[in-house]
Amino acid sequence: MNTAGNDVFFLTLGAAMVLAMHAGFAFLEAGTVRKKNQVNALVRVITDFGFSTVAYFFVGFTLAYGISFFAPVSELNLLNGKANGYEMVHFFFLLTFAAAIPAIISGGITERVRFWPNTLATVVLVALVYPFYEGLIWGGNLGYQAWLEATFGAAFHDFAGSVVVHAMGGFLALGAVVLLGARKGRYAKDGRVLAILPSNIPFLALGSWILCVGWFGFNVMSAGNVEGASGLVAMNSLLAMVGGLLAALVAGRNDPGFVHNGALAGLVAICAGSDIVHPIGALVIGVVAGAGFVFGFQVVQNRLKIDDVLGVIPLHGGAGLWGGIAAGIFGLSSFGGAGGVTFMSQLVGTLTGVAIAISCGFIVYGAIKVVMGIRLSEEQEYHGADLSIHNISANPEQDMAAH
Amino acid sequence: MNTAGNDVFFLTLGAAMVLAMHAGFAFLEAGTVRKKNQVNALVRVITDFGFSTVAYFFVGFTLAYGISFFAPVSELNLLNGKANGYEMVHFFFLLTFAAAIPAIISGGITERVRFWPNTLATVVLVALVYPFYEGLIWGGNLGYQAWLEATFGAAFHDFAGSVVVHAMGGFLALGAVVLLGARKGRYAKDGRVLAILPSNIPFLALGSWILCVGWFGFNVMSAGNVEGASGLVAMNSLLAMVGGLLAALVAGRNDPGFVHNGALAGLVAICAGSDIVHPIGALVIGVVAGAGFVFGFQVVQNRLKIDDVLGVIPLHGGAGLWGGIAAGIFGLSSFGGAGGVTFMSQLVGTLTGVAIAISCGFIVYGAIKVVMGIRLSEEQEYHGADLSIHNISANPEQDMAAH
Amino acid sequence: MNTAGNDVFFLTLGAAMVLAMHAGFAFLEAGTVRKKNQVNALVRVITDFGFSTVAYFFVGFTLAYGISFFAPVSELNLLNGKANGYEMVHFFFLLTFAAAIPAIISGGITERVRFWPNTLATVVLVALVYPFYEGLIWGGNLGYQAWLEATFGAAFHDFAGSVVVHAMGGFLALGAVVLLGARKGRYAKDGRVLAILPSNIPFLALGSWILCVGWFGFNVMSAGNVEGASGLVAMNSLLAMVGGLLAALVAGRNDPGFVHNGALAGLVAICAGSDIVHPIGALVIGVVAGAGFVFGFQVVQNRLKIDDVLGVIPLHGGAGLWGGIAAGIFGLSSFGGAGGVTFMSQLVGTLTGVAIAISCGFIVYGAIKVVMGIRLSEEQEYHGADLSIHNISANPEQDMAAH
Amino acid sequence: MKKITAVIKPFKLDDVKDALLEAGITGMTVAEVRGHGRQKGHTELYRGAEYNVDFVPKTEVTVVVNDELAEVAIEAIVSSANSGKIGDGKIFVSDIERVVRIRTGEENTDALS
Amino acid sequence: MKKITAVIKPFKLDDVKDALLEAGITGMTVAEVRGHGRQKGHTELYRGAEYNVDFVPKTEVTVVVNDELAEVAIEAIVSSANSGKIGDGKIFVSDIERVVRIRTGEENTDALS
Amino acid sequence: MKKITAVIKPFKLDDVKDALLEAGITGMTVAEVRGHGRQKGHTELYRGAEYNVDFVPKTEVTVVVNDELAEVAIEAIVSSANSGKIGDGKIFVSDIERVVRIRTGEENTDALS
Ligand SMILES: Nc1ncnc2c1ncn2[C@@H]1O[C@H](COP(=O)(O)OP(=O)(O)O)[C@@H](O)[C@H]1O
Ligand SMILES: Nc1ncnc2c1ncn2[C@@H]1O[C@H](COP(=O)(O)OP(=O)(O)O)[C@@H](O)[C@H]1O
Ligand SMILES: Nc1ncnc2c1ncn2[C@@H]1O[C@H](COP(=O)(O)OP(=O)(O)O)[C@@H](O)[C@H]1O
Repeated sequence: MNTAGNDVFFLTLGAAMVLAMHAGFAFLEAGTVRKKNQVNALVRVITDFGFSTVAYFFVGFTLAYGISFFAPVSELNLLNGKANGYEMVHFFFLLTFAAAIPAIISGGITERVRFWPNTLATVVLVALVYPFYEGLIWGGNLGYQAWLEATFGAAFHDFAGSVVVHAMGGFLALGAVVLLGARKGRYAKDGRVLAILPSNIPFLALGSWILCVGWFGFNVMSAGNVEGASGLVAMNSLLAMVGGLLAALVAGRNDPGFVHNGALAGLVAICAGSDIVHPIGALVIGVVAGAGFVFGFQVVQNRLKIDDVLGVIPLHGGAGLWGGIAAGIFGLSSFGGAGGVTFMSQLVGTLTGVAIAISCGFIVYGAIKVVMGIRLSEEQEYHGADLSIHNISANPEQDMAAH
Repeated sequence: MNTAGNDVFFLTLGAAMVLAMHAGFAFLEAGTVRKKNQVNALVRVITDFGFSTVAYFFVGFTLAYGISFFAPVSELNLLNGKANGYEMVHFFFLLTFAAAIPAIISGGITERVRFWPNTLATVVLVALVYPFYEGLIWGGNLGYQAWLEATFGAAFHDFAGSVVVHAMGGFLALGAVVLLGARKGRYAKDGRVLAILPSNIPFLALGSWILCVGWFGFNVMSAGNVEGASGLVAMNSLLAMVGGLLAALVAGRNDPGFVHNGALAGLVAICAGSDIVHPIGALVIGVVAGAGFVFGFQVVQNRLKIDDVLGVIPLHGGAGLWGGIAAGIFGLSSFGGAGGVTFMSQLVGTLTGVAIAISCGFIVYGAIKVVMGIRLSEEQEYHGADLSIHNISANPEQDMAAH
Repeated sequence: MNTAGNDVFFLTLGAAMVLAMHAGFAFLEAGTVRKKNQVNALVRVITDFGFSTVAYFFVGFTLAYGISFFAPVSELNLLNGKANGYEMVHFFFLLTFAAAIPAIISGGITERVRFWPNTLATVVLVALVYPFYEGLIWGGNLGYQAWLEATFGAAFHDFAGSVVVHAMGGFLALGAVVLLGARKGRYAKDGRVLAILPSNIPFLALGSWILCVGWFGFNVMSAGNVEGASGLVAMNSLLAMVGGLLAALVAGRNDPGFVHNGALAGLVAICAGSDIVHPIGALVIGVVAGAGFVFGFQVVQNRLKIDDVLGVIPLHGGAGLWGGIAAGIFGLSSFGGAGGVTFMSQLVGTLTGVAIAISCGFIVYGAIKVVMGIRLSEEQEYHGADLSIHNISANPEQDMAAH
Repeated sequence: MKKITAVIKPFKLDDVKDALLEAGITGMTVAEVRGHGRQKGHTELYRGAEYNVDFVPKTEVTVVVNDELAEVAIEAIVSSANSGKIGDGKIFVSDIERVVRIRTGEENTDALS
Repeated sequence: MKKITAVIKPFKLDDVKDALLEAGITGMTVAEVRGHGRQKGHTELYRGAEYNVDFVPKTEVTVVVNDELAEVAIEAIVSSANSGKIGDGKIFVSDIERVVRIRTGEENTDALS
Repeated sequence: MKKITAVIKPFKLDDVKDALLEAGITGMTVAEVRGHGRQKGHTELYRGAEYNVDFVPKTEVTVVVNDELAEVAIEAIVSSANSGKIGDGKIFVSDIERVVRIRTGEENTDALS
């Protein structure tokens, strides 16, 4: 039996499932923004995916793992001594994670960001920033993990990317959102917070569902090969998702956006420790993440007055941070977990990621803002990104033509 | 080669596909109800899934199979002598079936059911009622299958749950729908039947498509391990689906709702015998199920005046019942089937399930009705479950804000 | 380890993913047509799938591969000496390709085609025309491939059907669209080309996303068994998709329809050579396909005045043709490819397919037009196919009832 | 002839239509509008942030009748659209000089019958 | 000045617009309405159950013109909106006392030209 | 009493509403309409093919006021809806004979207060 073929099969499905998650990001965003920005949300997510692929193929993946794809096909098929072109589908799988970075940020900056400056940020983040931290944690680069292990007794454990992917994306968004400023009409001069209502709850729910389902590829296939496939990872992902959605149901008083995003908060938080925590630990992690998201959303928007449209800072940032640390608690064998982690490594590893994310977010978006500007003109924002950038609306027949 | 890893891979995909089916249930329902109840349909389906998980994790699964998950992770990973945490992904897979019970019922009781009483019913059904019959049939509990085998020469064969899941859900809905009463405006005092039109055919179609695709996980992965994966199951599912949709096309005179639900009727009916009937038998089973659904829908709604909104009683109940019995006909080797079934066992096993479902439906919903009430107030129903329960509509920007 | 079980698992997922693509076709079409034709688009795609299954089961598959399914189940499970009913899931997988033929054509003829005449065409094409060419190329029938190999040094290489499926479908549509004539109001008498705007960009995008994700089943699972699963195929599909979408973004000036269809153009073009070209070759193939689609779309519609609603002639026809030929360029080892192809075989094989498609398209639709007519009456077209054929609109509650 | 325009609560439309039909008035035209009156807009909360609902959905029913039917029509509307709650709406009456039935070219009373 | 309000079949709007433009009338305002008249609502069947379509979709075209143009406008509408079938609609003419162009403050005839 | 109907640019609605409220006029009814005037329809391109936008979206605001308030209302609308650009819209004033408040049956001035 050809193990490599089976592993290619395994990762192809993982990659396809996480690719599908990008459709989920697109619909979650399209449903949450106002109708005049739906098309832009959809186009931005898919083109960000495209630019991410190019950036990660030519630069990012090599930076993180030292592998490149410039040899002839005959060699590529056996790269790293693995048959059936395993390394290529491995690239595909990891790319779908890398491309989640702009997809996450997208939900924060939507409805007023300019198209090409955002594309430039995407390229920089996926070519350089994300792979830097990814390489540190998953590529063993620069001796960072070795140092943590030597210092605290265990490396930083982030099985499927609570921190590497989600906290990174969520906190990169902080700089972007702050530098961009709030949408027109979001905060009144007298300090009141004005609501901007979502356009389409079914699209939002569809996006959330696609993300939830794809997430089982994100987590289970993070094992990298069939040998490592783990029922524990599947079950923990399930329980954290459920914990998140039920907690958000209660904390969010039946708000459909909170319920559907609460499931995602649970899934964000379980990535790191899904292979080591006990299922009941996973449920608790999810409950905290879901309730924390509802709470964090309101703090960010209403107290801090940061107009993070989809709430990606609490959702991916907050829950990712919590997940990184929680793996250092519920992963301990004293909590029924599999052990092999220490709280300190989890704390330090997580905070390192958050620090990189926050600083690079301000640097990258700040530089682009200075050089070319990142925000639509007031008039473009008023007419909506759909007409301003794409020259078409979400329902063109109905909105645009003579009847 | 690690077989356990491969089986975990197999069931993870099966579980993910059936998880996706819950999104299908959500959109099928959201598209069929009136617009003022779309949000509630979506939220109810996902939260029912959440409560089902908790109920099945702590009670139901143990009841059906005698397995629980309270040991430390190191033991869970090897539970039942199976490596890679197989039993946990097995739980996940079977949970997605268990959670189908409230998802099925949901389509019948939608547009007027109260939120929390419904949640309570979900918990009781998934913790107790469903696992009781499931354990009887699939868990070998109480010697029921042994008795059937001794009496009629074969155990009751329900490969993927035509009866265990679908007839159970469909006939549980009977009590719920009858006790709830029809939607306001559905039946005129003078006896006329008034139509309440669906809100969104594309959402309905999307739901149906998701269910169709996911169903191949439902059926094929019911083998439980890769060793047992069967091309016959895949092909039979295909042909029954096609038979159902084409028969409903003709019987339903090109009604899009009938066509898309007809495919599901075929799939419901083939679950039981998909591993033993001949492909042409599967086609016939599907044709009967699809035409029967169209016919049954109109009998239930227009003759019996039971306001089963999505037609879940004929769809899951009727086609499930037919599927259980049909496996005892087309599964016989005289019909080109694989044999190993008897008509009597199929009949008795099926009717047992239906009887349990009908009685427990009335008992559970009846008790809840008495204790706390199950129906929205007239005013809440008039304004719609979305505004009444969730304080938001399906298109908030358009419906709710000042422009 | 049971290899057959694993291969059944492999193809079941491949088949499920390509089955899902049909939902993609349905939504791509529903989003692009006018609102009054959405229901018809959805129903036509799913019923075409149904009729295709029947036609391919009873006739087409046997024609292409000489295999039929009339033996008892015990034999079917071991057909062709393969265990676990492998040949049956193989049928399922290949059927989902065959059924793509009417799904592709559907996008060209939509908004004015009659229902049953179209169904008849579907049956003829999937029972006879498609399997004829499929058998020639993939079934080794009539010695065509042997002749190519003898003449040009290599057989015609079409790994996943750029030509066998896509160019075939796209060029079959030519005859259908031309014989049907343009939609009322598409071309003014004075020669101006009048736009008919799409109804729903999110549905269009959803369709495209589903197609993109499913395509990885289309391509990777074309290996037929796990042994042959190839990371190269996965990566090449990814890069061609990305190339297509980015090129269409630029060439189409940010038009959301072009971007989302551009990804598909890249995927169409990579099918043929995905197992042999270098990833960078795949990127180039995708770029050419994406830009070519934008260009070809406008030529077909605005110059040639062929009212191919979704642009399936350039999308599947044009990009498929390009893909067939491109495999003969970028597949060469001098371009870093795996070799084993010759330009001439690719050219001849491709043009043969295109010639068969164009001629059979005119013949089949021409005959049906003469015998029974293929176009809705002017009044039916005016009211829309939804009301005319299905007696219901896309949003019945809103459009049809008294409020 | 008189034009009687009534701005009513949307869910009263069926009752108003029935009342008019009973009064022998079959011609009517209905439009969806939004209104502001005593029943003012109000402020709602979404996730802790405010939004204004400045206008309330209303339905506008217009009937053009012969002078002698005006009183009957107004009474039919008043009695059927009245829920006794704020926001029940208003009726505006104005003069119509001429009515033409497009199909036949008939005018005035003939056009209205 | 006169206000001419025509309730027509929606698919006739293009023809009516063209006819008015030809008659030299460029100012017009259009609204989607629903109507009930000789062409009554009707009962349809969905899956064996009834539902009422009480109102038929109509389009309301309003033009305000100087008195001397009223006749021309009415004729343009009658001839272009006429399909000879029931439900073609009606034209209502009433008096307008004053017209103001918002942009310039011009009034009456000036505002209309 | 006077009926003042203003066809304005949709994004000016908030300003007009505020101006009217400030002028002490709280009753108003708003409808979405489409208009054609000096600001004509135009031809757009979609993928190289033309389509016409014959009508421009407009908002119609109707207020019925006592005669003495008419001038105030018109001025409030003119000043708040004016952007100085073509398409700002028009105001039409006509006579209203009678007003009835449905809830109470009050008439005319009482019904408007
Ligand atoms: N002066 C007015 N001019 C135009 N429309 C009015 C006027 N007064 C009321 N309306 C319309 O009538 C509706 C009901 O009026 P409101 O004052 O809220 O109710 P009520 O008269 O029952 O107290 C308003 O929402 C508005 O659409
Ligand atoms: N008396 C009326 N008042 C208001 N609207 C009317 C009146 N009569 C007819 N209408 C409008 O005109 C439309 C066409 O009228 P109808 O009587 O059906 O057609 P016709 O006049 O061609 O016989 C109706 O649907 C309604 O909108
Ligand atoms: N004569 C008219 N009759 C009815 N509506 C009119 C008339 N003239 C203008 N309108 C309405 O007013 C809107 C603005 O008119 P327009 O002539 O474009 O602007 P302006 O008066 O500022 O030049 C039009 O779109 C139309 O809805």
